[in-house]
Amino acid sequence: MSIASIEITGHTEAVALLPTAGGDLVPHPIFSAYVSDIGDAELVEMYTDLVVVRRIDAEATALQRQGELGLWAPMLGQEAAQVGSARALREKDFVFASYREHAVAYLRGVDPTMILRFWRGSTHSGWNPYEVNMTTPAIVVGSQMLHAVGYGMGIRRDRSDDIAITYFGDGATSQGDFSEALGFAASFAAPVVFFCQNNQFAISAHVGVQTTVPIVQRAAGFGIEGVQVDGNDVLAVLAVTRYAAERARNGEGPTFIEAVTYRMGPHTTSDDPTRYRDAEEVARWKERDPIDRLLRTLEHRGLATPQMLAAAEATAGEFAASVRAGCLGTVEPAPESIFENVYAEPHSLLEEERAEFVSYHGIRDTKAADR
Amino acid sequence: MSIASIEITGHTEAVALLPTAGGDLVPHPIFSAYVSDIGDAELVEMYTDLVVVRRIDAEATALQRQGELGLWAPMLGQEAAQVGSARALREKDFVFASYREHAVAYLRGVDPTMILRFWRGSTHSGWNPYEVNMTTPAIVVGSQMLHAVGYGMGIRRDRSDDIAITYFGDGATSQGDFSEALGFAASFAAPVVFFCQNNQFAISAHVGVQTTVPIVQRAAGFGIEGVQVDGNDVLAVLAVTRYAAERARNGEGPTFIEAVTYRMGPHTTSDDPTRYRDAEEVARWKERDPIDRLLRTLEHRGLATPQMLAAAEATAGEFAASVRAGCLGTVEPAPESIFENVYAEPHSLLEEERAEFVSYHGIRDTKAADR
Amino acid sequence: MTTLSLAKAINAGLRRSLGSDDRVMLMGEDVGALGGVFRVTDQLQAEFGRERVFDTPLAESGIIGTAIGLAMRGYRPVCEIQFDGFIYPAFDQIVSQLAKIHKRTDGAVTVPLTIRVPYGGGIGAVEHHSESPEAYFAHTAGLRVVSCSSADDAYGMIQQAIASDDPVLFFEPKRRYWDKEDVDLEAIPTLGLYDARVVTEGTDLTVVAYGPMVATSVAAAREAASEGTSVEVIDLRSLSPIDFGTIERSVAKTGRLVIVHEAPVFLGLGAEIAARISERCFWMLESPVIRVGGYSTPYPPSKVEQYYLPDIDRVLDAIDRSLAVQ
Amino acid sequence: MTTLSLAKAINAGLRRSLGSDDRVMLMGEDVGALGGVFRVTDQLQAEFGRERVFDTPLAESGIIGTAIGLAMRGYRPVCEIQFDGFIYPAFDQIVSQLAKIHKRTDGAVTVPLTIRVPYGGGIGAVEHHSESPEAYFAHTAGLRVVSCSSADDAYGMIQQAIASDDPVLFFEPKRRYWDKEDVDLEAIPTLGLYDARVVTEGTDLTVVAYGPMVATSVAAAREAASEGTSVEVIDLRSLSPIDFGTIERSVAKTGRLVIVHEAPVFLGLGAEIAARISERCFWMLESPVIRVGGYSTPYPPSKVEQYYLPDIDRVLDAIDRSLAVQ
Ligand SMILES: Cc1ncc(C[n+]2csc(CCOP(=O)(O)OP(=O)(O)O)c2C)c(N)n1
Ligand SMILES: Cc1ncc(C[n+]2csc(CCOP(=O)(O)OP(=O)(O)O)c2C)c(N)n1
Ligand SMILES: [Mg+2]
Ligand SMILES: [Mg+2]
Repeated sequence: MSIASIEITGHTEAVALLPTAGGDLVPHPIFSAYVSDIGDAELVEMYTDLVVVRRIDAEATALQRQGELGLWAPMLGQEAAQVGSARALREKDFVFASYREHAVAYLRGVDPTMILRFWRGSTHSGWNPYEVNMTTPAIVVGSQMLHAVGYGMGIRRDRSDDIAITYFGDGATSQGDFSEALGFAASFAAPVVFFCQNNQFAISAHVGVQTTVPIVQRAAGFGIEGVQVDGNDVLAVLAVTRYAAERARNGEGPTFIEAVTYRMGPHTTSDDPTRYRDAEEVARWKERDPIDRLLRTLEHRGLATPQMLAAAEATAGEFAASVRAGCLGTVEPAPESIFENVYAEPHSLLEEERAEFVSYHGIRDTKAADR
Repeated sequence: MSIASIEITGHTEAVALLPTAGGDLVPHPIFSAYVSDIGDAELVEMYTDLVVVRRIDAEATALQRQGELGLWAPMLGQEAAQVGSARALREKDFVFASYREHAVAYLRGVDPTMILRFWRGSTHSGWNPYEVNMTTPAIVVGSQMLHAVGYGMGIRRDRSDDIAITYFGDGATSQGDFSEALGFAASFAAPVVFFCQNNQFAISAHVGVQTTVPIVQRAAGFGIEGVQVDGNDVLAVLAVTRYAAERARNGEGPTFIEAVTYRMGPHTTSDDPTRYRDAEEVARWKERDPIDRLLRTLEHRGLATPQMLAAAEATAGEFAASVRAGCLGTVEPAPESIFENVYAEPHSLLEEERAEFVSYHGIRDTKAADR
Repeated sequence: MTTLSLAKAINAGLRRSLGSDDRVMLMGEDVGALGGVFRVTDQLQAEFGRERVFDTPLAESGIIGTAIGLAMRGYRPVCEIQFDGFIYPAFDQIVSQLAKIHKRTDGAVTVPLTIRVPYGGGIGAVEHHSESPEAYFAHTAGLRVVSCSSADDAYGMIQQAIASDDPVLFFEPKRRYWDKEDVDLEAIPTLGLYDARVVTEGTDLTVVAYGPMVATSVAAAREAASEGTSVEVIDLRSLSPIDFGTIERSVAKTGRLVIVHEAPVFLGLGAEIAARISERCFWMLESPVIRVGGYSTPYPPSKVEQYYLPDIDRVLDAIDRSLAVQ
Repeated sequence: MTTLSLAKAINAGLRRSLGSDDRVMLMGEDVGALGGVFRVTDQLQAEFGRERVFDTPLAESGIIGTAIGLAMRGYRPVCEIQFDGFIYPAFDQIVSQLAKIHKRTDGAVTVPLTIRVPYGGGIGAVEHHSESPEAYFAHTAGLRVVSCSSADDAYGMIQQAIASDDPVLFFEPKRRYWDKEDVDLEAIPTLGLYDARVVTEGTDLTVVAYGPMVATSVAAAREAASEGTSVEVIDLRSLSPIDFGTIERSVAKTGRLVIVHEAPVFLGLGAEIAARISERCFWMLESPVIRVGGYSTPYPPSKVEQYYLPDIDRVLDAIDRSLAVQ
């Protein structure tokens, strides 16, 4: 590019703290400081989180196969990106997620059973966003970031040190709403963390269809700081998210994080990845598995004791069992629920329709009886 | 910003070739080469263009004041950005403009009278886009860039060395469609020049409302080269646009140009800029007038002879007179024209409505008669 | 009583809402220093500060999307869409988010957001500045859609819309912005936001209109009266929900109905009203319901807009055609 | 004759259009290697290459906006919107650009663009995957809107839509994608793209339906027949323009009309049909036109969608109610 043009330079390599080969943590001039409080106990906790959420995810996939769920969007491979970032948040911070942040929901305190109810088709939500400060699934790709920015504008006006964080994928970065969200966030210096899980795919479209340069570069064009992190390194993700959250709390405005990871499973249970990606690529990423990655460090520190591993498995097993039980025990909504919560205030037409609906179904039932 | 983040660096100063103080052209390591063919004759031609389009603009404003036009969007102050860029284009290149590119239209060969017909309210267009390879006004801010990109995708598939250029303002860069256009252009390496006239305002909103960093930086985030140019320097704009066009023709894809200029007049004739900007700012920019800027160089070269100046004025006067005459002589569309060109093929409902319309107006006329 | 133009009455209503509820915010393009291109928000930024009345970047989806976030944080944003034709970039945020969030969250989240839209033609504007997109929103469950027709009513309606816990699309008939009327700034609205109102009583035929067409219909009724026909004019006011009760009562009396709006007739509000009244008043109707409105064409260049827009003559013609059926 | 599912019939129609006109292109999310989430474009990229069948970035406005540019360059793009609920981000490009460009340019520019939209419910999907947005587009002048209901018809209709010089919204009833029918791959369609079709003849009552509700209505007619009622079922096929002639001829015979669609009744297609038929057939109608459709609520969670969607029983109930009026 000519010197008269703008060039993107500087260190764009993904931040990493957990060793890939072996040994102990890789020091980082900036980000190590953000996890200096993370000792053995915390690493074990995070390991347990990873194991638990992976098991919940697997159980959900199994339940879908058995016809208990209409659909499921597996997060297999993305556990570290979600666990690391969610652990950087405070209770009062608000999460605006997409539809794949099962681990984030779990860490916000959502009963995993409730996560499944959405995918079962029993509700459009599953939980009360205000009880855990996290929205329910946003299915329209790109729709939730603007909400996070507006919420952040409100935080700012409240002179509060809460922050908003929004999760989305690589594909979502192509939506106009995403860019508008970056623009509004910059213009209003909103305390928002944009957390992009670049899992390399938007259903069948490789990230290369969305962008020809690293997604993290997008932020700078809006005057927003961007950080790229190894999304399979739970500790690095925690550090980088804490860094972004701190900036937001300090009134330094939005930060964009690109967590580089990989969608190990299908887009959803109705997808067939063999049509668009080859086994080798998947195999290569399997070697970068986020749980193994942390495990190696735990082993290096002698923390990977049979007891610890068994305990993690046990916890995971309990959650899996409760999720299954909860799912099978779902009480489906009543037919009339269709008419509930459409409006907060009375609505003449809706009340009419509801009345007709109720009387009609009364009628039909008797009819059905004498048929 | 931390080293782990992306930083925008490099030479972001606006390219300039015409001296601001006096003397001859300022050499530029890259861009001087793109205007090496521009001699005295061409400079005089460009001067004449600037004078002519400014006069047409002034005449239109006057006609609006006299009630001949419903509205007018003056380009006062932006003449160099438009003349310089339009002169870099070939006949077969296609222009996707907004609503303020009167000078571009003039240089594409549009009869200025036709430009005014749109603002008079006599038509939604004014000319046949294919006759001059330029679209008619795009009123929805941000809507035209995607069309340019799609057109460019078509050019590429045709293996043609045509290019598409799209004009828009600083405000338009906040629209999601603009970012989507950058994304598609990059993804499909479309031969498109994005020409942003940053005239500092979107009606009353200063560009600072849209972005906290120079607009030119936006492009890099999409992997698109960006060049900032002094929009009041007609020669620099010509050079930079030729550079971008050349890249597009060579298959190097899109280029983004930010022409830094100033909207000297109101947003439109119904706007009142005194409500949102102060006279000093306007005065400061008056000193950077694009016509005076070129005139100084012409004077330095001894080209600003009374004859030349008089000739330019004369040409401008002729155009002004013909525009006025053409405007006053407008034949307004027939009432039934409402039903024309809604569809390319017959449409049952429209034909019914048209029939009713015609008979109704027949009826009403007689009625009116015996009232 | 103060005599105010429609625009100034809405301005006064906004001022009152801003003054009475600290959570109310005005946002949009040019609503700040400029006071909006129609000056409807004139002086409000000066009075309430840049935090409560502010200009946004030029992006309608961004305006509505961030307003939704503000509402989730507890605010009551009032968004201005500068012109009818510029609401479409926000369509996804309005239809898939604003309208559905309350239902999606099983009632946990309410989105008390008001979207002000100057709409309709008749002001000699360029393309995209004269449209009537209300039917798109009235067809969207989860939204409420209202339109004011006069200064006094608008003053109360805008406050009621802002006070509503549901999202409300507030359509303002831009060509009536300059029409003056006596407004009681102290009055508390007696009529509900979703009630229609009989503005002219009559016995021979009912005309239902809203927004800019109310004045046109009232003028037509006056002219009809001078020719001995008694026309009842109903100002619909709420387009979703529609106060069918008031229309039915009137039709029960007149047996004839004409519906007038600027939007294209095909699938315009008149379609729903005609369909429902034809069903419910099947035995009362003495002649078919007649719809008067825009044609199935894009809004035409302003030099011919008078041929596109319903006017007094077209309303009178419809009245004549209806009465001709015996 | 080949037996094909509706999805495969559309695939075959697309193949034929691609094969017969080099300017035809397919674009959208996942239409390439994956062949679309419903496999409607299966194998087409392999057969016609990445330049003519290609994946786009994930941005619906970008898809339609660039397709418009391609059309201006002389191409005939066929865009796939992955699901009904994801067409709204493109609403501005569709309503303010696609629909208006021909008129805006006084006919100089034509935009022969087809937008394929899998729509409707009944497949147990999550939010935004079961909507029926057709009325928004039918209300928009400058667009044409059609919906197929069966494999054989769809095969011809998609080719006609692509061949049209006007923009066409092509709504595909996703829940019928797997329904098989004999398709004559050599046949040249006899029926125009904008003509309705009588699929079941009858004398007592007329049912008008389109897309997914045609099969439901035909089944209801069969059941009604077994109870001695002769129901005529009309497949509307074109939602804009609507072939009112065919409906009027049927109502002239039966005197009774029931309209069925999945979209909300309020301002749905049924409103326009009921309004117009009530006006034109005022003296022929023996009972009020009845509309059967979705409720004024967002599409519900799939576990209760069967209560939201019109089904055979609800159609039969409407038929009974209509016949009850003497
Ligand atoms: C506006 C919109 N268009 C299309 C879809 C269909 N769709 C669902 S997920 C998806 C891909 C999203 O990819 P990405 O943003 O990378 O998130 P990921 O699924 O990889 O987590 C698509 C195209 C949608 N949900 N919303
Ligand atoms: C989508 C849309 N929103 C709002 C408007 C109203 N409007 C017309 S021009 C304008 C400002 C545009 O500013 P900019 O893009 O900088 O172009 P400029 O007018 O300065 O040439 C606005 C807000 C519009 N035409 N389209
Ligand atoms: Mg992805
Ligand atoms: Mg500007």
